Amino acid sequence: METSFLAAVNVSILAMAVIFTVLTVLIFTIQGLVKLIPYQAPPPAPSRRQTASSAGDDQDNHAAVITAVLAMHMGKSPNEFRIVNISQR
Amino acid sequence: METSFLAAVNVSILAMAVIFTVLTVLIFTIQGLVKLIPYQAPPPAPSRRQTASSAGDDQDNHAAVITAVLAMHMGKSPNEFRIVNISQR
Amino acid sequence: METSFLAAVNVSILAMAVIFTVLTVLIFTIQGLVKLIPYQAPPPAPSRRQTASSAGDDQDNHAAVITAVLAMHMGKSPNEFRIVNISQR
Amino acid sequence: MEFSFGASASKILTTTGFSSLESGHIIMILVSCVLVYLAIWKKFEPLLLLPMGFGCLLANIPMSMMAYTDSGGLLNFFYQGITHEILPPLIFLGVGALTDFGPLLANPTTLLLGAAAQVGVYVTLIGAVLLGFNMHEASAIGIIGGADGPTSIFIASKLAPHLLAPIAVAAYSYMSLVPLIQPPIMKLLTTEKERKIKMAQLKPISQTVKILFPVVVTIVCCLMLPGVTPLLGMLMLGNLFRESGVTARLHETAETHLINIVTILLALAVGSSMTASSFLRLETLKIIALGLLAFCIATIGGMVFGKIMCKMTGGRVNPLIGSAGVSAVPMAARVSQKVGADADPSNFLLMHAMGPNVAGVIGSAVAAGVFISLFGDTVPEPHAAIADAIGTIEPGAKAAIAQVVEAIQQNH
Amino acid sequence: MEFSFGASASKILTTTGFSSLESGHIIMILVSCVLVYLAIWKKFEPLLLLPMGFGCLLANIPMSMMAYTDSGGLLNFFYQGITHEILPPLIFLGVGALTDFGPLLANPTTLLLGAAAQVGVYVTLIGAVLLGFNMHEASAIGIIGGADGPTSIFIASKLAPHLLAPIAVAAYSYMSLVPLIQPPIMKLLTTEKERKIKMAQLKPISQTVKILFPVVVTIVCCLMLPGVTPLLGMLMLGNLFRESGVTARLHETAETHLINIVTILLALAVGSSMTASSFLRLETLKIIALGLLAFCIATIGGMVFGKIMCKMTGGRVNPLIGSAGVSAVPMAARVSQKVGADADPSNFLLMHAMGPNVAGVIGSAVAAGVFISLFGDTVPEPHAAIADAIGTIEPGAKAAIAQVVEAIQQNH
Amino acid sequence: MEFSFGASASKILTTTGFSSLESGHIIMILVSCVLVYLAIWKKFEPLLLLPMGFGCLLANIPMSMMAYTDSGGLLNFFYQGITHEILPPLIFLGVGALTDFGPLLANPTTLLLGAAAQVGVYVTLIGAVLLGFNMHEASAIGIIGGADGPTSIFIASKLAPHLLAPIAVAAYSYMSLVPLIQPPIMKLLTTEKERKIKMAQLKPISQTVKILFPVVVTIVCCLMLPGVTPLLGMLMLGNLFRESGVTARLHETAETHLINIVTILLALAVGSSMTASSFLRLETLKIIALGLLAFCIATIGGMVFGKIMCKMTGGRVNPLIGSAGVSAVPMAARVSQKVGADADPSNFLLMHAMGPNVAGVIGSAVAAGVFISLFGDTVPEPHAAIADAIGTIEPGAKAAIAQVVEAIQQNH
Ligand code: NA
Ligand code: NA
Ligand code: NA
Repeated sequence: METSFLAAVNVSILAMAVIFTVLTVLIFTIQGLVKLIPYQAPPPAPSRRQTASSAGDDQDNHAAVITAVLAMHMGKSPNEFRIVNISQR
Repeated sequence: METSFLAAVNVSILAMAVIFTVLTVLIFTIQGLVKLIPYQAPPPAPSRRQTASSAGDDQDNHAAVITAVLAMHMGKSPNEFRIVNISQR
Repeated sequence: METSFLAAVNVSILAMAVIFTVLTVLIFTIQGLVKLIPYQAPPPAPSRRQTASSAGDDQDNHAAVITAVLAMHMGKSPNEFRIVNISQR
Repeated sequence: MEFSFGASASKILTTTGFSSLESGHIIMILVSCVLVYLAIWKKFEPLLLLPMGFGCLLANIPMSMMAYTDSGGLLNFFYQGITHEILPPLIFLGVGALTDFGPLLANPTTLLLGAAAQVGVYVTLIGAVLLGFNMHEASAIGIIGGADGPTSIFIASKLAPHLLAPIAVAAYSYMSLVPLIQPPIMKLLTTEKERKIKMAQLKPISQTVKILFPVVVTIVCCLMLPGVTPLLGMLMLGNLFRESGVTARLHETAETHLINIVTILLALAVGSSMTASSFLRLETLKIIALGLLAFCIATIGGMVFGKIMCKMTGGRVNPLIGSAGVSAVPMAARVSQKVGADADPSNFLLMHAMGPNVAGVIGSAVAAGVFISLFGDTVPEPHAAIADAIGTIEPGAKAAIAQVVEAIQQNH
Repeated sequence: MEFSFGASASKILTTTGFSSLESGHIIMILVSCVLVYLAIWKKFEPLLLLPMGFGCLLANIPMSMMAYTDSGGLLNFFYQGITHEILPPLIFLGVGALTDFGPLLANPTTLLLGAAAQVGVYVTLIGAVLLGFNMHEASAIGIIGGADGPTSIFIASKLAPHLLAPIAVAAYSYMSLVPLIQPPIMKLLTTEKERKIKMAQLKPISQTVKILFPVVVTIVCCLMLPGVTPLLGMLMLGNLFRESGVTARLHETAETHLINIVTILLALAVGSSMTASSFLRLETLKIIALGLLAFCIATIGGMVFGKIMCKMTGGRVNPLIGSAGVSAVPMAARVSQKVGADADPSNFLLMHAMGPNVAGVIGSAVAAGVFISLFGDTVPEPHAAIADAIGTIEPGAKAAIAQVVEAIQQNH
Repeated sequence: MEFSFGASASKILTTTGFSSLESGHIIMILVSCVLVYLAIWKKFEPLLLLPMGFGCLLANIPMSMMAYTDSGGLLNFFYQGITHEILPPLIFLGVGALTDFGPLLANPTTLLLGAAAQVGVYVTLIGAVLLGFNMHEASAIGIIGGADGPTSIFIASKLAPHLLAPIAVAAYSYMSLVPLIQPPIMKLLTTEKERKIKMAQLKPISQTVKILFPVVVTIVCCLMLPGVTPLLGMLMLGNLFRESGVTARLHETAETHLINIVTILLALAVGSSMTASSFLRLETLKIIALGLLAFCIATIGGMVFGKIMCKMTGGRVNPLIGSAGVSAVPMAARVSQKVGADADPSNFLLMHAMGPNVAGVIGSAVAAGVFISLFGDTVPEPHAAIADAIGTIEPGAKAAIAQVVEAIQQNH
């Protein structure tokens, strides 16, 4: 009992040391990464509301995707219905 | 042929007896269960139309889910479009 | 090297011959099929715009499907919301 | 190896399928085309018969290594899922997830209709014995009358694997033919007045009972007939996923993509067992005849018991729901509805027929359990342990290993 | 074989489950019902505990051949997926696909909270040794404190497969009990003032970093502790599917139907290992007690380190997020949020607690890696190669093969 | 075992990956990062190359037991799906479910373009032989020119498994590079006038023909070249699921979650075969060079035949659709569209190019069939039966069993 208890304590101390070592290495790696590659706010998208044409373009794309998805679900041709009303923020 | 025919008849009678026994036990068990735990009508849900605030809340939730789903389909950020027009019954 | 090169050339010529043979057989089979079973335009579907009731019917179907899909995503009962605004083309 | 033009050409010619094409192959390819035709244009259980027919087509292309006996071939791997009884229980998991036992719980005595329809199983068994099949084979053939594909495949693979192909084909074909087979029998056995009986609305069932039901069925039935646990247990687990309300994810997967994947594998595997040597036999014709008998007798059994229930309840049970006891969910229930509505268009029997319909699934699982109790090897043979472990081993190799073991024992 | 009525009837009677029903079976069936009850009505990790409890039910129906040791039985096949360490990594693939490591990346020092919570693993290990378990068993028990089901199952199946059932049950049960276990400890160890600390908003993280993170973790952690590669590697691959933005199809499958299918198989397999002989032992009670200890100490470990971080940052870290380091995602983070909001309703700790929460997953995977390094057989034993290859073989057959090989060697 | 602090620490140190890290591992980890980079940021077939690269990463972490040769390791299990030729056919099932053969049926002569593009396979084969590869290896390398991932993996695993990794990487990489490789060749071989040719609209095809097509292809092609049945048969079954209209459930599963699951397993398995010893060889460079040659020659083959068809039809065929015959669906067809639109913006070749594009898939499957006829072991070797049955067995164990059998035979 005595020896196995000591063994368990040994293993535990060692393991905690390894865990902290590994995770500390990981922390520094992540901090390095985050510093190297900082977050960049995406360029402000041109206000979509105003530029009707581009918004329309995008809306068409979205509508196409949704149409396809719904068509899949309905097992019908995408030609048979039309999506309206996705407003762009 | 004679013996195998008799064997088949024996097996058949026995098997039908077992089946009726098993299923009768099951019937009594179910009847017991149904008697023990009778059906209770769910309490009437509060009418949603009136409580505008909660409806708005819910609508927001729905819109969020749909937005997420569409975002997934479009491979775009959910910030780029907005769902309108889910009317609550 | 010499023999293996010749072997490779032999194999190549033979294989191309087999490929063209197999695919030519396939071409003739397809051409036969297409001739035997010509395309027939489906009978003109009754114009949907005019017959408002049938259009409404269809829209109901679509709405039901979408409702079910959304209900699945929201983990809610389909009775709790309503789809509007799928315009038929 | 030589790669002269002549040698290569002759190699290709001798390895075409034509070089070893036999009349058996051609007939089986035609059979496979018939199955595909029935699946697509007659809508005969297409989810099963289409891949099954296509598997048969692949298996009968000579030298394609796609028959179920071609060790190392693709369909042989799928076939392991039948041999080891893995695929049918997984199908039943999905079936349970798709099944609403509510109508059965609202009217539990309809379980007896599901029991009565099993008479088709036993009359067929006796018939099969009279036609010269042994007891194991006759049992596997009889279970066609259970009108449940996975149960038939499970029992056939356990008791008479050499008859798997015709049994599976017969089971699924007749299930599709239920709308043709049953109505004449139903009309013959009932009066116009009986067919017009309207049944009282089913009483609602507490969700708690719906949740407890699968657990109770598993305990009651599996304790009495342990052999059917893989089938019935998985059926009930699937239903528990459905009713518990806390495992929506698992429920959705079990009833859609999991059952679909398993269906593809199972149907291809069954198809791969439709080789000329296993299918083009007199036995196949006998099985197809017996299968029809099984469905007819099962329908009669259900109808007769339906009439008894009608009498005993003082005319509150429409005997037409008895025929739904054969299972073949949900076709048989729809047939009850239709025949009832033919007599009186305002008669709605569908929900009432769903009770015996799902009872039929439990009934034939129980019937399967009886067969396993009687004929199954619940205790594995002592020395086959090695052979079992390496399940994919072919007979030749099995013999070799047995020889090794024996030789050692002699040397000791 | 005889088929007289009497002989058949006696065959059926002797093959009912009742004929060999023992008290152990009955107790385990009750245990299984308790698990199903907890899963459905108490919502204890229902996705796992429901099929696990049902698997236990099936395994304890006598002669059903559904226990994990019944070679050739259905659940024995699923159990191979645990023995061969296939299912837990696939679960982790789905977990990775479901996990957003953003909060961890925004505040990487919270990884230390995930490390500190592992103290529960080691205190429990020491406790287990004191209660008489050997080192391998104690390690497997200790990892319950990691509060990660798949990690616990992975380590248990590797180091102490005979304890798999109680360890899995304890792990998932206590994960469900986190909302009850943690709050008293959290309140005991913090002052009202500490609980009211509001944390600064997390800074946004570049998508590139989110993509690089799984690759970096794999390289860094797996190089140091190769044994954990199957678990951690698959976790990170799932996350890469999620963040890369180019594998939406694979991401969706990994986080839905693939993880669902694997969950069904895994939970049934674990349930099938809950037999009377493996579960109704004093050890099970010890493990359940030790598991509770593990969760408590893990919570304390996280809290104490949280307080240290609070001090070192001059009060900018709310120590309540420390308890989330035990993992049990996302319950532990919600507990942090709730206890914080109890002190000050305007305090939103959820996102801050998600950092240590997902760090806890990595932390216990690393702890598992240490155990595998110390006790795992990374180099397979030389002569076990044959036995390994035919993995489904049962002990008797293994002995037979060993005997064969030995006999040959003596004859030479 | 000793658990003193020193002994434990040394055990951990000796079991880190660093202790046996070799330059080969480091280089392969870099290679894996390049693959992941190409998949994510260059969108090179990310569904395949991302998990493939990640599998390579895992396999090259020393002592992680994730290489394809590590018996009992996770990826070794997945690799069995390649060894036993299970995964590529299942991928093809999904590809068939995703493919519309309509454009091919509307213009069946485009099958000849799919045939002509196979010239890339054979020129490469000859080149490979000249570079010192043997006939089997050369065939597996040549098939890169077929521009079909699953076909390449299928043939490589059958004829030259030791070259699987570089062949798969080359095949998928060049498929992604089709938009860079093809246009210059296409412009070189056509005149401005030819590129401006507008093609007549495709005539509509009866749904019945679309349904019969997969059955007919299976019968015709597989009878002539039975070895390709697993690939071509499953491709056609998937297409039958799609076109039959009665198996929507199976179709949806085959084209989504089933193909996704199989893709994950397949790509990880291929990645696990990218070990230093199998990849860092002169042969890899040769294969990469030959692969580029294969794609270029295939493009030329298609273009030349396109020009012939243009001449023979009196200028009604735009030769640009010839290059689509290499398959690489749908990229090559898009390239045809783009190059055509560059010459005349009102020229829409996409649908016309889809014909040869899907014909290319059939074409390379047929080419694969020829190789299997010539070099495949359609008849398994007699004594390998045991070894086959226990497929996961490693070479050492195989030898042991052989030894056992031999010893017995001598003792007799
Ligand atoms: Na039935
Ligand atoms: Na943890
Ligand atoms: Na091609």
